[in-house]
This record gives sequence, C-alpha cells and structure tokens, in this order.
Amino acid sequence: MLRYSLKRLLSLGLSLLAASAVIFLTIEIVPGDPASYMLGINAQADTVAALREELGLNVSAFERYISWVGGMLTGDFGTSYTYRTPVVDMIGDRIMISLPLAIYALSLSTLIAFPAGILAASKRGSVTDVSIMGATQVGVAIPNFWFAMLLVVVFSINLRWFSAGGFPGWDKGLIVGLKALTLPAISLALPQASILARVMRSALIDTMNEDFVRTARAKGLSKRQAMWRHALRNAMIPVLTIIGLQFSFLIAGAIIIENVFFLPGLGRLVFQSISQRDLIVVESVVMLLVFAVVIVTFIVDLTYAAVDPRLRGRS
Amino acid sequence: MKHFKLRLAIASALAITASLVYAETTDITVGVTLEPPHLDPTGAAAGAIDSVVYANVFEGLTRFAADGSILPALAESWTVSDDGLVYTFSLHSGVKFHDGSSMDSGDVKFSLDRARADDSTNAQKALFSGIDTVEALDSTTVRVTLSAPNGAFIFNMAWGDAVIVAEETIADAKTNPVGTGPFVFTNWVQGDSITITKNTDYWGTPARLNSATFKFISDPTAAFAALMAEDVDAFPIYPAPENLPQFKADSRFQVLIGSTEGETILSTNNKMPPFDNVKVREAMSHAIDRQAIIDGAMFGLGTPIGTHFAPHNPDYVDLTGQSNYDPALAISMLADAGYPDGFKTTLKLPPPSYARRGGEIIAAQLREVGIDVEISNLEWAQWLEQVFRGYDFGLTIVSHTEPMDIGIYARPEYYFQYDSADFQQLMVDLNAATDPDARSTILKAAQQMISDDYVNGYLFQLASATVANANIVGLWHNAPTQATDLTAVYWND
Amino acid sequence: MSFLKSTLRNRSFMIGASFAALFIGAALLSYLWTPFDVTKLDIPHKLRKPNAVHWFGTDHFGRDIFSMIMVGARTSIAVAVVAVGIGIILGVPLGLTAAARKDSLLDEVIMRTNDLVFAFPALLIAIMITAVFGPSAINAIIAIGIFNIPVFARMTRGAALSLWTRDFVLSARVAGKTAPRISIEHILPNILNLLIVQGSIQFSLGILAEAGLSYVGLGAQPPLPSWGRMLAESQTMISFAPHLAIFPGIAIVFTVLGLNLMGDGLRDLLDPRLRQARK
Amino acid sequence: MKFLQIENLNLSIYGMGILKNVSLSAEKGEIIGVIGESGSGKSMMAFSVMDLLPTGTERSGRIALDGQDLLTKTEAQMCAIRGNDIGMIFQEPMTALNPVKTIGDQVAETVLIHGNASRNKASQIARDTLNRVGLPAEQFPLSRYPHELSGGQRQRVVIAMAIALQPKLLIADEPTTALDVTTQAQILDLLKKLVAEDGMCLMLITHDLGVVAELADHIVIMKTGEVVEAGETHALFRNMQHPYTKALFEASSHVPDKGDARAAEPAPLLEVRDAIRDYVLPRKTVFGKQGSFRAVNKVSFTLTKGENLGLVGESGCGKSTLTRAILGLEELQGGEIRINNTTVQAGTHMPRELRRKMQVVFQDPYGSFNPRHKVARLVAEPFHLLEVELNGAERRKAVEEALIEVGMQPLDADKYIHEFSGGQRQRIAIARALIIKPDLIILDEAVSALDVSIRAQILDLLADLSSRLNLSYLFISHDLSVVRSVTDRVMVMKSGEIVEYGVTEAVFTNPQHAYTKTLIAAAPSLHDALEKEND
Repeated sequence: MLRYSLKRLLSLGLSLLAASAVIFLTIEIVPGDPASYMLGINAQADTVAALREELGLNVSAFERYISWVGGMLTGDFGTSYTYRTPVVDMIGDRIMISLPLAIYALSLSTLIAFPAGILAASKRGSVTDVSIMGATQVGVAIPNFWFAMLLVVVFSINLRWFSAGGFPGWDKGLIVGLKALTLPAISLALPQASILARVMRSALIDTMNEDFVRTARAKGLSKRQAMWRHALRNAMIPVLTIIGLQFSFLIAGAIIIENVFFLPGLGRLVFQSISQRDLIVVESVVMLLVFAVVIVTFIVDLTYAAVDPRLRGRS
Repeated sequence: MKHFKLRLAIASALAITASLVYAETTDITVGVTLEPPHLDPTGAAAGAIDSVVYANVFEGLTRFAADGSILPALAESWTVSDDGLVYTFSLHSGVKFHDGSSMDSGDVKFSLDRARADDSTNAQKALFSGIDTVEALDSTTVRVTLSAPNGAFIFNMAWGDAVIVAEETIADAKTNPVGTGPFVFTNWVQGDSITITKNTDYWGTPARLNSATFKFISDPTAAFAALMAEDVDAFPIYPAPENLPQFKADSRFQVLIGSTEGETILSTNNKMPPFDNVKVREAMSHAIDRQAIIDGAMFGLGTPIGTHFAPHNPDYVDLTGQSNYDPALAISMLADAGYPDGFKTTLKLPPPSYARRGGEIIAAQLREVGIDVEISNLEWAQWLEQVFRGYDFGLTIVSHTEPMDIGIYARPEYYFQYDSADFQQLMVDLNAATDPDARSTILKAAQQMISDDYVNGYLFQLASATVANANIVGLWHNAPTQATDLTAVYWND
Repeated sequence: MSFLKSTLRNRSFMIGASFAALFIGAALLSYLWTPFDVTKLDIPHKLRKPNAVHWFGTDHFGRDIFSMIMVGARTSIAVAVVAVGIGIILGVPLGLTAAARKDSLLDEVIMRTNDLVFAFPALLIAIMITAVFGPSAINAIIAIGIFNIPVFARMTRGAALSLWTRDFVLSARVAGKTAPRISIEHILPNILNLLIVQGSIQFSLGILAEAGLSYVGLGAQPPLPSWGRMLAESQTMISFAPHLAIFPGIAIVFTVLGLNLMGDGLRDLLDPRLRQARK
Repeated sequence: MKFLQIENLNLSIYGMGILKNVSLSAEKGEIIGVIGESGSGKSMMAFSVMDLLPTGTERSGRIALDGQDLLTKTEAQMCAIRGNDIGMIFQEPMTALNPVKTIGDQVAETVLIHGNASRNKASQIARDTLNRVGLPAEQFPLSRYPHELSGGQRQRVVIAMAIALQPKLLIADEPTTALDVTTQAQILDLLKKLVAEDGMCLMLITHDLGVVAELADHIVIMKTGEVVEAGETHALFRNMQHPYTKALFEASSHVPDKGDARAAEPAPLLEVRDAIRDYVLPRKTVFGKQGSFRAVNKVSFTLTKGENLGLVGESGCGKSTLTRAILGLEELQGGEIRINNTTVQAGTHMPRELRRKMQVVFQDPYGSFNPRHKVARLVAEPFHLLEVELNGAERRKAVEEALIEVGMQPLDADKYIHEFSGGQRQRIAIARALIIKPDLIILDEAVSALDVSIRAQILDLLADLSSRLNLSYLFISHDLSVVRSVTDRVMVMKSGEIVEYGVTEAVFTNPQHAYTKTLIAAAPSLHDALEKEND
C-alpha cells in the first residue's frame, strides 16, 4: 500500500512538473504586456520600460520559469504584477471561496445522486426509474451557466430569497457564507448530480448482475439486502472514478459560475488576470487548479484501495 | 399553502431587518465595474483607482466639480504670472494626512517632482512635462514654473494622477493609500470590495457618511441583480443601459442620467490603406447611422457628436451634419474613391458593451455599403498591444474618457495616426493662449479641422447613468472624471 | 432487417435521433433559407416578443431569434463535429498504436501525455488557447478538439488491448500480419461501435463546451450567431425580455439531450451482448 | 412422496419454452446427477428450484421439498428457504464471491441473514464450516479476502456458504467445470463426504458423464428442456434406451480411428531444445531488482513428420506460453525452437515460409474469428503468408476446397461467423489452418469448449485429416481422455517443466512420475467408474 502510494506520488510529481512547463510556455506566448496594460493608453514608452524593469519582466523567460517553479516549491508564488501583493495571499483569499464552493457542490451532487441512483436501480423499469433517468438526461443537457441565470431570475430577482451573487465574507458567519454559495453550488451540482446518478444506477445494475450477488441471493438475502450488503460497495468503484473525473469539470464549471455570481474565487481571478495580463497570477492559479485535479485523482486512487481489498494486497 | 405561509414569514422577517437597518443609515455600498489593480492613483492609468480614491481618500491642488468645472482643493488659491509661466499656490493650513502627519509644501513639491521624474511610472506623465521647477517657498506656499505657457495647467492639476502624496507613505500606497481626503482607507477584500471610513480629522467639510464600501461587480447581469436585490445601494456608470427603464419604473430607485467626458469614436487607422484616403473616410462617415447605434447599443442613451469634443462644453460645435447618414451617398463616394465594390477591413473591439454592441451595428451598416468588416473581440491588454501600440487594425471603437483631450490629434504617433501640421500648429497656439476667447476660437477651429478631415468616425458622447436607492442624496449626475465623490452624499430618511 | 426493426423500437434512440435530426436539419436548411437575414439589423423592431412574424421574437438588434437559432445550430454543430473529428482522427491512431505496443516507451509517453491533458480543467486550456490566439470559432474547435484526443485515445487503447488478447488477433499474428495491419483490419472494425457511441457523447459535450466558450466570449465571433453568445448577450435583458435567453437555452438543451439519448440508444442497439440477450 | 419431488415442471422465458414437463425425484442422503449438454435446460431447472430466475420467466407444475410446494411460496418465504433449507454451489468460483468482503463475513452472513445466531456465534459457525470444507484456521483465517485464494479454495468457500446451515437440499451447478482435474477430484470427494455426514440430498448438475458416474445414485439425462432418460446410475448405463443417451455415452468415450500406422518418418519437423521463457515481474520497490517468473523451464522435445504429439498439463503449467513461443509470438530467453531446421524467431523477423509450415486452432470457437468479416475472408487470412497472394477465382476455389475438406458447404463462405454453431466454427477454424497446407497444426485446447457429441465429430475429422494429408499435430489439452484417444506420444507438463514424455499408451497405463499418477487418478473416467462397480 505504501509502496503503491509512493509510486503514484512520484508519477504525480512528474506530471506536475510537465504541467508547469506547459502552462509557462503557453502563457509566456500570450500576447499583451502587463506593464502597458497597467499604464493605459496615454503612457509614454519610457514609463512602460521603467515599469517592466520594476516588475522583473526584463529577464529571460527561462530564468523566470526557474524562479517561478523554485518559488512555488518553497510556497512563494511570486508577486502579482498588477496588484503588487504576493500571489500566495491572493490565492489564499480566493481559495477560501472556491474550495468551499467545490466541496458544497460536490456534497450536494453526491447527496442528490446517491439516493436517486440507488432508487432508480432498485426500481429498474418502473415509473420512478424512468422519471429519475429522464430528469438526469435533462440535467446533463442543461448548460450550468444557463441554469444559473434561471436560478438568479427566479430566486434572486423574483423571490429575493438569495442574493444574486457576491460573497459577504466568512466573518459574517457560516450560515451567511453558505447562503451566498447556495445558488452557485446548485447550478454546479445539477449536471454533476445527473451524471453521478446515472453512473450510480448503471454500476449498481451491473453489479446486481454479478455472480456474487446471485450467490448472496442463494444464501437467502432478499434483492434489497443483496443490493445494500453486496452490490453497493462494489458499485462504488466506477462511481468513485466518475467523482474523480468530475472534479476537473467542477473546476471548469466553477470558473464560469463564479463569473455569473461574481464570486471572488479562483475562477474569476484567472479570468481577470488574463485580461490584465497578470501572467504570474494566471500561471500560479492554473498550476494550482491542475495540482488540485492531480491530487484529487491521487486521493481517488487511494480510496479505491479502501473500497477494494484487491488493490490493498498489491504492494 | 404551508409553503406560502413560510415564504411570507421569511419575507416579513427580511423586511423587518431591512427597515431596522434603514432607520439610521450612515453607510453605503457602491457598485463599481472594475476592481482597481492597486490604490495608488499616481502609479497606473486605471480609472478604477480614481473611482474609489479620487476626492474620497486623495486630493490634489485642485479638483473637478460635479459639473466638470475646476475648484480649489488643497490649494486655497493661486496666482498666475502675466507670461503664464509661474503659478504660485497657497495651501490650506492644518491639513493632515491620515497617518497624522501634516501636509505641507514639501509634500506638494515631492508629489510633482516624483510624477515628472525620469523613472516615474505615472500614466499621465505628459500632464507634468511642462513643469520646469517646483519650489516650496514656505510651508503653505508652492511656486511652479513652467517652461512654456500652458492654459490647461490648473485643469491638469485636478486629475487623479496629480494628487498630493507623502514621501513617507507612498511606498505602500498601492495597498495602503494614505491621503488627505474626508475618508480613510480601511480594508480591501481582494476580488470583492474596498471599504473606506469617515476621516474625523478632516480639514474641510466632513463627510456625512460613516463608511462606504465599493463592491466590484464587473458583470452587467450581476450588477442588475445586485441592485434589484438591494445588495448595493448605488451604482455609478451603470454598465447596462437596457435595464434603466426597469429601474426608472421601480420606486425604490432613482436613475441619474448625465454626461461623461467620453467621446465614443470609430477610430480609424489613418495610415492604413484605404483609410489613408480622406474620401474613403468621408464615405464611411455617411454609412454610419449614429441614432441606430445609440438606440441599439446604448438603448437611447448618448448624444450624437460630429467631432471629438464634449457637447456639454460651451465651446462645442455641432458638426454632425457633415457626416449625416446617407448610405447611397456613401456608396457613390466609395466608388469615386476607387472602391466601387467596397473593401475588406478589420474592426477590433475592446470589452465594454458600447464597443461590442456598437461594433456589431457598425459592421452591419458598413456591410450595407459594401465594406466587409471582420470583427474581433479583444481583451483590453490585447487591444493595447495590437491596436494602441501595434497599429495593427483598420477600425476600432473606443470611448476617450479623458477630459479635454482633443490634443491627442496633434500626436502623429497616436494610434489613429492623424498627422496634420496645421492641427499641430493649432495646439501649439492653444497652449500659448491664456485669453479665454482666443482659446475658444482655437478650440472651435480644431473641432472643425478634424471633422473636415474625417479623421475618425464620431459616434456619440457616452452618457453616464447612475442607479441608486431613491433615498440617497448628493451623488454626481455627470462624470467629468472617473470618480465616485462621496463627500457630500447622505441618506434622506 | 431485424436491426432496423429494433432501431425503430428503441425509444430513446428514436426520440434522441429526431431531436438531433431536427437541429441538424435546421442547420442545413439555414444555408438555403432562414425566415430573416441574421446579419441584417433592424433596430426599430428590437426586443419584440414572439409573434406571428417573428416566431421566437427579436433580439436587442431586432434580429429574428428563430433565424439566429437556425444559423447558431450550424455554428454549434460545426464546432462540435470538427472537434470530435480531431479527437477521432488523432486520438484513435494514438490509442491503436499505444495498444499495439503495450508497455513500450511509446505507450507510456502517449498515456502520460493523455493524463497530462486530462489534468487540465477543460475550460482553462480553452481560455489559455483563446488568450494566445484570440477568440474565434477555429480556436474554440482546437480547444475542444484537444480535449477529445485523450478521450478517444484512452477509449481506443482500452478496447484495443482487450481485443489484442482475443484469439482472432492471435490467428492474424500467426498469419504473419504486422501490428499496423492487424490494427486496421481487426481492431478498428471491432471498436467502431464504441467509437460511434463515444462520438455521439463527445458530440453533445462539444455542443455544451462550445456554448460555454461562446458564453464567456471565446467562441465564434459576431456577426455569426452562436447559441452561447446569444445567451451571454441576453443575460442583462432576461428580466424584461426572457425569450432572448429561453429559446437559445432550450435549443442547447434539446440538442444535447437528443444526442445523449441517441448515444444511449446506439449503445443498446450496437452492444452485441445486449443484442444477444434480446434474442 | 419423495423428499424432493419435481413434477411436470414447465418453464418459459418471454413465452419461449425452456423446460417441458420435467419430472424427477430424490431422497435425503442421495445424490442425483442431472446430465445434459449446453442448452439442455439443466441449469434453468436448478434455478427454478431456487426461484432465482431471470425476469420474464414463468413456471408451472410442482416442485415439492419435503412435501411443501415451492411454487406457491412468496418471495419472502423463499428468502427464508434459500440458504436455510436449500444451498447452492455455482460453476464459476472466481466470480461467485464478493471481492470486497472477507470470506468469514460471507460465510457468517448465511447464518446471520436467517437470524439463527448472534454475530459471535455466526463467526464460530463460519469457522467450523470452513474447517469442515478443508480450509483450516491456520492458513485460512476468517479475515482472508477471496482474491487471496485459489479457484479450488474459493469453491470450498462457496460450499461452506451453502452448507453453513446444513440445508436439506444442496444444488451443485457444474461445480467443478472451471477447475483443474486434481482440484476437481478433491471437490467431488468433499461433496461426497458432506452428503454422507449431513444426510443431504445433492442435486449434481454436470455435462461430464465421468463425474456423475462416480458419484451419483440416480441419473437424469436432459436434452433441449426434456428428460429423455432417468434411473439408477448403473442400471441406466447398462441398459440405455434413448438414442441420445447412447450417443452421449459413445461420444464421451470416443476413440477416433487413427487410420493406418504411417511410416514413421524419422525427419524431425519441430525441435525444441532447452527452451526458456521468463516473464519480467513488476518492480516491487522503486529501485529494487526486477523479479522474473520462469514460465517455461528448459523444455526439450522433438516432433517428427506425421506424428501427433500431446501436451498435457493443468492451468498455469506453461503450456500456453510454450505454444506461443513455438508460433513465434513470444521470444525465448534461452534455448532454441527449430522447424525444418530453421530457427523460429519471434516478431515479424520470422520468415513467411517458416510461418507457412504451421497453423493453429484455438479453444474458443467464438473468439477465434473477427465477427466483422465473412467466412471467405476469415479462412483466406493465412494467404497473407504466400509469396504471391492468390486473388479472385483462385482464392475462392481454395477457400471452398478447404471448407469441403472440413465438411462444410462452399456457400458457407458468404456467411458471417455468428451464423454458425460452436462445432461448425471449429471446423471453419480448421479450414483456416489447412488452407495453406501446413505441415504442423497446433491444436490449443481445440475441442475443450465443445459438448461431448460435437467433440467426437471434430476429433474424427482431425484424425481423418491427419491420415489423409499426412499432417502433424501438437495437441494441447488439460483433458487426459482426449489426449489419450488421439495422440501417438504425450508429454506431461508441470510448473514449466516436462515431467514425463513417452508413448501415449505407455504413459497412461504405467505412469512413472508422481504427478502423472495423480493426474490420471484424478481424472473421472466413465469406464473406470462402471468397472469399479462391476467388480
């Protein structure tokens, strides 16, 4: 188990290094100069040059890459070109919104998807099953930003139950914070929950067709008991895979949703930084998001082992 | 039914809390579209910085009033030598920075010298380029000597880029601005909001609000929703004119319409064929239906202009007739210029909706006369890179929001590259002239000249719409500069 | 014959296929005819509610929304089709090669590169690409296409690996056939079903991705209508002109729904396991 | 009224008849063997008793257990009966256990689910039962997971689960089909012992006459959903009435006519010298030495022209690896394989004329053909090995000839493979092997997946082809009786090594190596079983 983890960890490190190179290369060729953006349209050439000097933009790209990667390893992500504050502080602030949002959305989607999937699977072919599956088909097909727009119209503008966006800060209390994240989390969770419910259902149905479920039934377990005691845990393996894969989509979705609800999270930071050519922030945030995806994949891999003893033995 | 009751209960609970808050309101939440990159107005061009700190946190020698006129600020009064070269300012005494240190002539000298120094990163360095020397005569007297007369010098000193800062605190001003204004910078939640609170030690008339929060809402939809949900109390330069009728119809809100200094123009690359041909530019000006653009892009908000000058300025000349909408004429003029089948060009659009929407309309109008326009939407940084500094564009739409900026036509390297010796001479004359009548005459001639040369397509003067809670008093109607002056704002209970 | 019959009897396939056909048909028809010219602005008639002349109403420039949805279908479908095409054309050969040379360095490189692409949240890469090359339909295609490559490569490799252990592939090897030839003659035809099913799913994801990119302004540029941009532009008007947002939204939902249902149906129809069970 | 009494049982799936008027009966302590080939409905009959049928099935008739009609029971009542009164064992031990639960939990569950004992008591019962089925506590603690056990051991766990509550009826559906002969013998012994100890009634369902002949008191023979013959085991075999029974009996002890003894050509066709095949194992530590596993260890033998050589061994002994090495699909790490004095080299380096010398027929008649191609293209695939590929009419003619050779019709060339039965497919596979007229055909378990009656036909065909075309076979199988009936000489392989090598009859009648002896003793033989009885 330990050796398995170490090996995975090593390849994880390598992919992160490769990702950092890709990110840096891509972003370095982005046209646009942060210094001239900051100084606007009336700035003189010597002013721009002075600012470039001050921002450390006049050393070679390779040197900047090395200092960026080196810095990240020691927790120093550099200093934002436009905000002149340490990137790590900016990310720290934003992550306090993006991370809770991701967790909120993930929990919501799991809370909806598991019962829905299990119910549909256990009543396969019934009206319940058909309606749940129909709903999930629609849920998968709805673009989350459109759904978010509809939610805002209904719950913020008309009913005025939730604020239309923005984030008051966690210092206003947990409930206030969660309330502000509710509509964004719902719009993120909808497609995720739909996919997850479908996977849950089909994994459960597949597992219910396995030989060992038949064995369990021969022991005298009812269909229900066989599902809860035997099929469910085995069905978790594909479900976990999907949860892991979805995390990447969740992050992508969050970038858009944060813009719809003007939440000051990482997604908005990346958009804003791209338009301001705050390259170092873009690089660091993208790197962080990639890191998050890779780490989640890693965690999912470890969870497999918790679910499936066959993987535990493979050390 | 049960649900309905519950909903009522929640609604009334909300109403009660809301009314409790209303009872003694001395704070305000103001929506602004752009978050400032940092808070030092002397270190970047971002209008977003001014919209938070101008007049509230930082003050200059002079300042803009709500109607665009110039008022004394830190300078109590000033005298100008007859040759127009020497300005002597006498400062208010007893002015203190927010850190408790006093503001005196030394700070003025520091601020002006810093802005014009070789390593200055001031975005409007040109404002100070005419200064020869700055001398602190005594603690409240400053003498500024110019190298050449400049009729706009007092006006220039009102800009946000010319505010007075202290040498001890300027290094940290980007995150912790220390000024002399009626509000003190308190907190910045990056990506979300900036809070300023009342300066109890203010030298002038104190502010009536205890605190103000600027909330960054870049998305127009979000701005609409935030106002409707009363998450923000006021939204100056409201970004979506299409929503104004709804606010007007809603008694909770007031809508203040005014003008800005933003001449919105179809900037034309005067060096790029076929736009180097004045006939082509003239033909194009007749292909554009300004009213359709104002209706379509701005939902009726905006004043048509025929030259690069603000219509609310007394010296404005209405020249819209010179480029009236006449597509048939445009087609025949194009044919005369040698383009009977039209031509292809690019239209590069920065993010604001006046540009994006206006661009689509102009593209459609130009297509009617045979000009095939390829639209590309750019981020500001790309726009600066490609259009503004790269000259790689045929057409673009941008609103020039700097006040009194007709002088840009005298800069041949300026991105639309209008190079006219006559016009450059006019500007030299203008700077030399100190007599108001003479200045007025020159300005009118300048307007006429660029209109005759069809340098750019002149579209409309950008209007400013402020949406605010109906009980708020004292907000600016017009936007002579990018500022959210809260010094005189209060709640009318 | 029986296949046709079971096709007609497969409800989700038929519903899905008719939705998809409706929009593909609309897209094709739009080349020949639309009720109104979508590049022509008619500002005096802006923001009309749905009526007998403008079935879905008009937008803020007075353009006919019905016509725009027809032309928008063209954009969405073209972007998605080409993006999926890129995924198949590059991904399938990569997957086949990786499977044919399992555990070789090449396999390792292909699979690790795939993992790398997977690690990037899809939209982020799209944002980066469009930030570099500027927003356009072509760059949207590239951005979405890049994400389809590992999807198809991985799927192909997985399916091909299991086929490589089958006896008929062994026979072909005994007959001295080379790995590329076996891949083309024996592996490819047998993963075609999977490709079709995966293709229809990726197609629907492509439509969603295109809508998302256009929504944030990185997709097809005006004056070409696109569903995502129609939604983005309608956003500030949704409270007084909801039809601007509702129709393009429904178009996306129905197209994606149609393609997904079709994919599910195809999976049932083409899965030999299920086909046998049905006998 | 007997203990188990099935009367006129009919079963249909979506209206299609599966079982027709099946009747049988058995007493406690008796073993009743149910025999049939695939599709005879024997498994469906077992599931009918358990009421574990797929959806869409309908039963009629009567299944009485101890006088109670099971067909009238509700699902809840059946749950109480399953595991408690009736236990069941399945064919595939590898998948019959839940991979994520310990064996202890799974056995104890049988007890717990029927509410017969506390959790502690249940694990005690589980422990005792596992001991009974030969899984002692020292080696097999309750905390073991299924993947840590071999196939035979897993089947013992399944048996433990079935008998934990000492049911009165035990149904075993092909319990040993997936196991090696030696394991099979042990499991059968275990079942026999348990029946005797607990006085259960055992319904043993199998396709293997040898298995039932040794074990069963009564036999029921089924064909396409009907019982064609039933009776006391030895009486039935002594006095077979139904032609199907006779055919089955004949086929399972079938010895194909090997034809005239051919002039043994001394010329060696295939020579294997000290062949070694190592597999590299995944690294255990990041920097540790990479381990390896020797699948084939210094194997040597010679196959002369016209000879039929058998290779016998249990799963995992290395026989498949050896085959692949001979076919040039895998590289050797030592030694040499020569065909007609030319060395075989793996990969594409292998010259065509060498490949042309040998062809192969695989076990699985369903997996051996690309389902997307027509028979003509499938059979013609080896033409690739000709210097000049045949085209058009010539090619067609060769395909038709090959099909006729194996007893198929020329028109079959235009059909797809799914239109044929398993036996027909194996014929087509042989046609494909024959088409470029090789000297050697490797038959890798080529008849193992076939029902006995079909198997007999294919064996006859092979014998016929061998004598007519002077072909050599390398006949690889786990089934001793088949190898014995068709080969001239035989090799016995164990753990990568050849432990015995000699003339077939000699090896079978007088095995030298201990392993060979075990193997032969373990193989269920119909004849032996009947003879034993007669003595």
